[in-house]
Amino acid sequence: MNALGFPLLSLITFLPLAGAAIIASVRGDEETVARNARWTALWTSGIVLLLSLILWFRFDRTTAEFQFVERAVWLGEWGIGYHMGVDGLSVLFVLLSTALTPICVVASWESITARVREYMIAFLVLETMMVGMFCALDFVVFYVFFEGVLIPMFLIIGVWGGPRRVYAAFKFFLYTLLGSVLMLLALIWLYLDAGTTDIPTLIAHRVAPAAQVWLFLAFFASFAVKVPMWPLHTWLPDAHVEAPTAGSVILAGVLLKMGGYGFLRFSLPMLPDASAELAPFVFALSIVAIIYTSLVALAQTDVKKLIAYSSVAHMGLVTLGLFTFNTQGIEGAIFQMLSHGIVSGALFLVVGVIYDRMHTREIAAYGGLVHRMPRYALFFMLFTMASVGLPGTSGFVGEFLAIVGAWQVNRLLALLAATGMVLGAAYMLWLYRRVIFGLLTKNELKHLLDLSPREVAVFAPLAVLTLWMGIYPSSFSSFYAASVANLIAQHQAAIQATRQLAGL
Amino acid sequence: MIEAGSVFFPLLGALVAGFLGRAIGDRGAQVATVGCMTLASLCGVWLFFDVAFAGNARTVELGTWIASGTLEASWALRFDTLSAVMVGMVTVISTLIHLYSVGYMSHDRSIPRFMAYLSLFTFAMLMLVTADNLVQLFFGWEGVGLCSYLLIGFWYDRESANAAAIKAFLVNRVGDIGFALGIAGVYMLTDSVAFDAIFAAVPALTGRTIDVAGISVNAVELCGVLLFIGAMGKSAQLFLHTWLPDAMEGPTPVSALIHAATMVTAGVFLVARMSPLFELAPFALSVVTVIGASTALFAATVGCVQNDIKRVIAYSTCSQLGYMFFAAGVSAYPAAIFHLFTHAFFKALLFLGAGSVIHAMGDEQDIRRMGGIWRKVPITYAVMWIGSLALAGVPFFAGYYSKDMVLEVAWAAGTGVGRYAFVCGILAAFLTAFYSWRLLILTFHGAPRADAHTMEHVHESPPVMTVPLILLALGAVVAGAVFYDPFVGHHFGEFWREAIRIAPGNHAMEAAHDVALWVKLLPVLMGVSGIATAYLLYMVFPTVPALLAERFRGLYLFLLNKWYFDELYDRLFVRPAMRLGVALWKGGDGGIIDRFGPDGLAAATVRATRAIVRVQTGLVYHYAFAMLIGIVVLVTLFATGRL
Amino acid sequence: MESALNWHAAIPELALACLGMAALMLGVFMRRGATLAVTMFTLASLLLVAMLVLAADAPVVAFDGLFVLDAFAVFTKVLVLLSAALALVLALDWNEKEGIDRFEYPVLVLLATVGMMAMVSANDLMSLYLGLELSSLSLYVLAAIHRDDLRATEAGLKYFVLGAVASGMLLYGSSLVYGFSGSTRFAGIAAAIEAGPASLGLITGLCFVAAGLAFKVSAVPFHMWTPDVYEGAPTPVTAFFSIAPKLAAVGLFLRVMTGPFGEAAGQWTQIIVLIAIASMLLGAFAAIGQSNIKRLMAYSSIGHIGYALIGLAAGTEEGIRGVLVYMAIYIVMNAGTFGCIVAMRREGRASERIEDLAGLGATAPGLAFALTVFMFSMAGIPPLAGFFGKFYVFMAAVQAGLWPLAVIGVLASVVSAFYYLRIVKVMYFDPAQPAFDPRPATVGVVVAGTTLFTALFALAPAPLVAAAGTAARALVGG
Amino acid sequence: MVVGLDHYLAVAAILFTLGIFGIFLNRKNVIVILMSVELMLLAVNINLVAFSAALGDLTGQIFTMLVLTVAAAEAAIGLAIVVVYFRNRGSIAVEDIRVMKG
Amino acid sequence: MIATLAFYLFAAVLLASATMVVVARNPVHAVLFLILAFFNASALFLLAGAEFLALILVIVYVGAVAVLFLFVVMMLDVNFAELREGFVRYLPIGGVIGGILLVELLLVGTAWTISPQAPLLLAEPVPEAVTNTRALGRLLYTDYVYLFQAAGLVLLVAMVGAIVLTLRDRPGVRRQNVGAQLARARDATLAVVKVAPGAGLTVVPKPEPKPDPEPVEHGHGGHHGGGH
Repeated sequence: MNALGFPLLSLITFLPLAGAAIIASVRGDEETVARNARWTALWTSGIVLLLSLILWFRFDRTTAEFQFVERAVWLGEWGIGYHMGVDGLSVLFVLLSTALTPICVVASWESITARVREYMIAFLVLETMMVGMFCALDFVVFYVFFEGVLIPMFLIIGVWGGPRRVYAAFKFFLYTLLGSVLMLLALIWLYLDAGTTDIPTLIAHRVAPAAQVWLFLAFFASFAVKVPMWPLHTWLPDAHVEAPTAGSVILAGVLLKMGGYGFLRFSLPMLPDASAELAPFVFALSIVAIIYTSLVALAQTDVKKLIAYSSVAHMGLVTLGLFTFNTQGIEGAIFQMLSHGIVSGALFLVVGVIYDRMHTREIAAYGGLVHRMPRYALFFMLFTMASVGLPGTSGFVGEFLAIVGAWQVNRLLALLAATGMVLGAAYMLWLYRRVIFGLLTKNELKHLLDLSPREVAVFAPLAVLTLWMGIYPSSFSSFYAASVANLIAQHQAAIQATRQLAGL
Repeated sequence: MIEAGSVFFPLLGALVAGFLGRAIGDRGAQVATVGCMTLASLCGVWLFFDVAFAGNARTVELGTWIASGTLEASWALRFDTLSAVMVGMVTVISTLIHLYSVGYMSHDRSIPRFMAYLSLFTFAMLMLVTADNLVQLFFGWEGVGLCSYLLIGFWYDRESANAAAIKAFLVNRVGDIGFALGIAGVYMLTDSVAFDAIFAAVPALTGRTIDVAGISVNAVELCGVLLFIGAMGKSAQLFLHTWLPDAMEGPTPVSALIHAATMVTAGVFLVARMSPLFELAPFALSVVTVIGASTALFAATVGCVQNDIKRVIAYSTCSQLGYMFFAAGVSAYPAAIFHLFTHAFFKALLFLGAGSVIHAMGDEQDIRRMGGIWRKVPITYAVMWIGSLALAGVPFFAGYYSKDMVLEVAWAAGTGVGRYAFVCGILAAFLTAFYSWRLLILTFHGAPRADAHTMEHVHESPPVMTVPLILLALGAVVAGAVFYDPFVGHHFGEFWREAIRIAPGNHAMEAAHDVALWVKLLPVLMGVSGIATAYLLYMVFPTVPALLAERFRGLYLFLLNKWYFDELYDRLFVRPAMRLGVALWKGGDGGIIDRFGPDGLAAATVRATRAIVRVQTGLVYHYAFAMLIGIVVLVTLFATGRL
Repeated sequence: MESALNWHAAIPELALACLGMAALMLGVFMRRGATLAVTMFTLASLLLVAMLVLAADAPVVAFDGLFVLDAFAVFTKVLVLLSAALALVLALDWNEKEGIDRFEYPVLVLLATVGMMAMVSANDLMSLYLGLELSSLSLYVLAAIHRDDLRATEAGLKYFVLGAVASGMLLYGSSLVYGFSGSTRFAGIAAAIEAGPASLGLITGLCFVAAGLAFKVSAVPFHMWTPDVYEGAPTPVTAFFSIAPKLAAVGLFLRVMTGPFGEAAGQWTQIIVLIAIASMLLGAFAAIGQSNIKRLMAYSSIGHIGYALIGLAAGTEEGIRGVLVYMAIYIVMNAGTFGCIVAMRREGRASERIEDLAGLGATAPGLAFALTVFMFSMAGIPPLAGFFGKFYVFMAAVQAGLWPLAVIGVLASVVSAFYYLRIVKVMYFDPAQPAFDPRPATVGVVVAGTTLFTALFALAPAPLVAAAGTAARALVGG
Repeated sequence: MVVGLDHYLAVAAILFTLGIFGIFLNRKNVIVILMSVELMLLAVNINLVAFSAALGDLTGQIFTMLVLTVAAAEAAIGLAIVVVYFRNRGSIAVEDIRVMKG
Repeated sequence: MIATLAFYLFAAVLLASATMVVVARNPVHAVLFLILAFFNASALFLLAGAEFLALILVIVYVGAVAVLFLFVVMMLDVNFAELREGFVRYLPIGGVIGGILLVELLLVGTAWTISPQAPLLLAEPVPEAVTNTRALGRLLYTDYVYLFQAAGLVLLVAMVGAIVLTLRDRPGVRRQNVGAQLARARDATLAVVKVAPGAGLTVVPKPEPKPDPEPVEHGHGGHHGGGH
């Protein structure tokens, strides 16, 4: 087992399912069921969060080794087994998932009134899938969770989503499925090549450089859709816009990270040669993503869509950073993912607040909200600034490090990536201005109420995290520093080995 | 503790006023912020003397901020002479402006918010100047940008204020790209972002080249230029200056504090701070000089025709920043900082004076609708005179010392760009004096052009506003004379110590003391003649300006419209960006990616489905026929496969 | 060649046949409640025989080489028996409500099952043929058993006509194989092929046999009967069709292709690849436009057969194992799905349109959940069981280097996900329709059981995989 | 056997093809299709018998017997289905059998 | 020689009548041609030395199956049908495909080679000095008893299937219930009535008929009622 003496990761992963089972077993009239579902979901996700905090405290930050490892026989197949564990690359994502889920539950407290039971079940199942995916140390287990996410998310978008939810849900599902099935083939190939799907073993396994390119493309198909990278991003605005608020939060907060995490966990360490070879291609797409989607965001008239496009741009920086193969680039990318998880999640919650009140996402329908909702304006400003990448907020650290990383690879790259700083500020500030500032002229806005205590409770932890990550990022980066260093060292060794082979 | 106090008292004030503002009320917020600022300025002044004069330079480490590999940026408070000068100046001026704001903003709806912003700004500015690494400097840099944004857009009901705020932020961000890349570049060269390590490593880097888009360029030069681009944004230098005049949408104390005395000078501070690097980058320095000199002249030309009292001063600020830059550009960083220092006093004074005028005139800012009020606002009138005299470089006022020094070093540098800077500076000096007196005369003298109602209510500001004015006026009078010797005197090196490093070959500072007499006299002459010209045109022959404007209409409009920079940028960047955004959205995402991607595939699938389903006719013989075809194909494949 | 009779190897078949006749007698002589009694008797018989099968010691070759009982046969037979039992349970209530609750129904199911067992144990072209016909004839009758229903009889007619043609092809092929190899025993055929380059006659015979078998598994282009028969036949019959005979036919297909024709694998691999690709694509595309859920399931089953054939195309032990795992899971999912379809009755009438499911998520959350599980599972989304089936066949394909097949397979699975999702969409996203009639307990049990299996398979996939592995090893040798 | 095996096979092949033709070129009624199936089975039987004779092996003849048995059973069931269909539809014209399609 | 000639004759007639089965407009004619085809095939069997099968073909096929066809054709009273345009329309493509198949099959038939292994693989070589019928019988009831039983099951299925599909109980059909008849007591059927003189026969009270002890069940009550 592990140092703790009990299977912590499995517990964190599967406890939400127990909660879901409890919710499913509740009988009674609709009101009772709904109330029970809410509270059970909150308690479950809260307990999971508390349990996951053990990771925060007991995680050994000095090593790149996997920790809290659990193993069990699973498929009966040689080389495929139930294997869980976290290292610096994944532990924070686990925490991100467990932290966002209770927030989502609270955020949905009043805004979801129909089929509350199913909604909460879907969220708890989603939590299991997310956490499991980040904990998985077996590729098949990973894949199971990775794909499994689609099911609850599809339902969340489709059942509780906006008017075009069907289109959005299908697009989301099929798009991401299309990507991941190709990864499945690559996974199988890798299994047959290495004789195992155990991730630590696979990382140590050397794949022939010729095959790496194909595998890389197959992985890429999956992760690039998830990230999403341009031009595979078009599902994202639709899905985000139509999903209910909490769905958007998870989507932006965790699901997009799955792609980046995938690159980090699989593409980079397992396919070092192909990653290096195709890095320019990834760079090109990332740069296009940053500039293109920022420009598109500028043209949006829908609040959520704007934020959705901004996610694409921010994630462009992540992919850019990941493929720089230097400490700053990769650490920046990881930090950017974490930060984006918090900040874009918060921004969707911010949108959700006014959507709950006004039931429109048209920017033009708002204006001058600061007059009625000063507290709201404050939070919105904070998250806007974090999104813009203002130093002192979490958004800056990742963005800055990624640019520093990019600079070391290519100056032009860094310059183009940095244009996102301007464009990002442009669309976010313009959005803020149109929604919050100005005169409060619209009658229907004149009776808006400021944030309720429940809503403040939703935003406060996110705000604290945003500032904490911005002011003292070391408490986060210390988790992954060793792992990233290890990753880079291995990468360089692998490249070196290939060069030597080629030289011979 | 003093060190931390000088920086963090403003933050404390900001937090108290910002979060408890509702609880403690307007008065509470004012007391809290002004109180905190006073404490900070006491610390700041003490530090100024302790560090700059007593030579106790030190760095206080507060903790790690960003650590990624060898990139380690800590939260630290670095006090060397340069920081100490800035800290002292910033805290003092900020305190005065806080105090002034109590009066100026007394009728505003959200006083706590304003005070909080001001204090927050001060905190960010102090973080900037006390940074011991580039990243923390960037933190302060962006922090002041944020506060600038918040304060420009303070009156968020106003569309123009919002637009100006965003503009300020975005233009600054353009510069920040340069800054951020500059940091990246410096880090890559020196493997560190901390100043000491950078400065230690830089000398070894001479001649190192770096590949940029296939072109090999000198690495240090590149970093220098990039950092200077950042400075250009913050200090509103030519091409990135457009935000500054618009920033006057903010309340006047903001203009005084941020857009005159402190924030906009951060660029100059940056160049001075990075002097060890710039000293190894002669090309970058030339760029600094040329841009600075051009800005000085350009802004002065525009300032001559503006009608908004604050905009005139804003262009003046722009122009003076140009002076500072070209001084820095010729390696005379002490001269630049000296001018920065004195400028802070008299420009803050001018702005606050203008604020007092605006206050008196009932929020009127157009000097064409002022005039004839000098008797009613004697203190304001007096301090405006003092400020203008200092600005024009009239002897023995603060500006005289610093501006002359700047022009002398430009000449003394002996380089081509130095000469260019000198010429621009001299011309700008003339224009500066001209527009300053144009402003004074139009504002205070002549026949009243405001309506009677306004005129009736013109009154002197309350003491809470005039006291800071007077104190600043004092500074504007004496700051030059008092600090000339330590800052730029013969032994300036003992004052600045390690804070500023000048390469042995660059001797503009020393040479400035020995320039020809005409070089020393010319600026004064130009200033006086500028004043005279203004007096003639606006006092003696008040009809002439209009005639001139009519006669040289093209030039007039060109100047009035600020060389059409805004329009140019609008055409070049803003509108294309929006159009491109829409095009990429509708055309790129919708028209191409979705149309040929998911939606196209879906449609193709549906078409394929229809075609396939049509085969399923329901007729048995069709089914049997399909089987027949199947078997024939199978057999044929097998049979031919064997051949 | 074994000369011993070894008749004990066929005890399960014999027992089932005798029990079938007993059931027939029971039905004839009982007056009241005959149907229920016979059904129960039949169910008991099926389960008993399943135990007998499990108890039998394999491998045995019996009846002078006509019959073989090996691990593969055991695996397949047990599944066939179980799926027949599931289908019977589903029929209980439905038949009564539709007025076709005749005691011959379970008897025919039982006899068909005997035929299927004979099929998977066939070790000779003749026993193959007889087993096939025994099951087919029963199935023709079952398809038309709702004899007053035009669509049911049309289904029976179409099935019969095309089935007869297919068995004609199979026979013609068998005759050629016999003629050119000199034997009808699988071992003999294999020996003949091994001995030298297979003659044109043998190959043509192989083609015809393959075509006949492809018809039974409803692989493209011999699939045309499937949608019409699935749609027209009474729902429990369709349920039966989609599981037990499918499995038996696949088992037979596997045995024939790897056994007697195993040496000619180089010849037929490409053919199977083509058939598999065509089946996957057709299954994926044609189902999209359907509005009748049974018809949709027909196309879905065609697609699934395409996936299963991937494993055969690989031809390896892993491939066969993949097919068996796939089929086992497929059976459970399909039984469950048809359980849901059987439960689709509104105001006493069966509804089959997909739109009738609208709002099921609100009116019958349990049923909707179950159907959702099945749909996602069929789409191959982990962690549901369907994923593992796909995983194993794709693993075999990749191992065999059949990249085009694998790639087209996964892409087709994405397309097919679309229509599975559509059903989920109708149930959850669309406004609710009136609730369905309360579903009988029997259907509830089947649906619940299959749902649990499908949803929780991921927890312990090893036993099934191991059993399938043993079966596959028995077929293609270690 | 007096004539070569190939002759028998040729006859069977033609007969088989005729049977298949009968199925998909027939538009008249289903019974003719059933008869075509019988022709196909007959072709098979000829094949089997011919092979049996050529090989000197009785298996083919046993097989033929089985085919005959099954064919009879098949005919019975087929005709029964045709009869019930006729009762429902009032026609057994092949082109009328298309309630279900698509 | 004669045998060869006979082969060609029978084969020609066989194929001709088979063609007629397919193209005949009258289904009755088609059935008759089918019978003719069976006869000729039987003759070919004889030529190949399979006497038993030849006779079985005639007896089983002609006697039972073909007659069944005839029976159904007549029962269903199928109209004469025109060759619809479909025939002509599909003839070319159908002809091409069918032609290819035929060519391939003929190729198989003419270019055939029996596997060299074949003689070794023969399961049941034709035994010497035993009649065809006896040889077949010996095989069928020994080694191939499994197939024999299976064939029996097939026939059982056919029987059950045909019955279940076509047998109908017409409600209201009166059936003889032997048991009921025998169980009838005298009292239940006869009533001795004393008729009062002069009262006439107008008021004869009928005995209440007893309820049918075994009401005819719907569905399958009649399988044992005879008729099959």
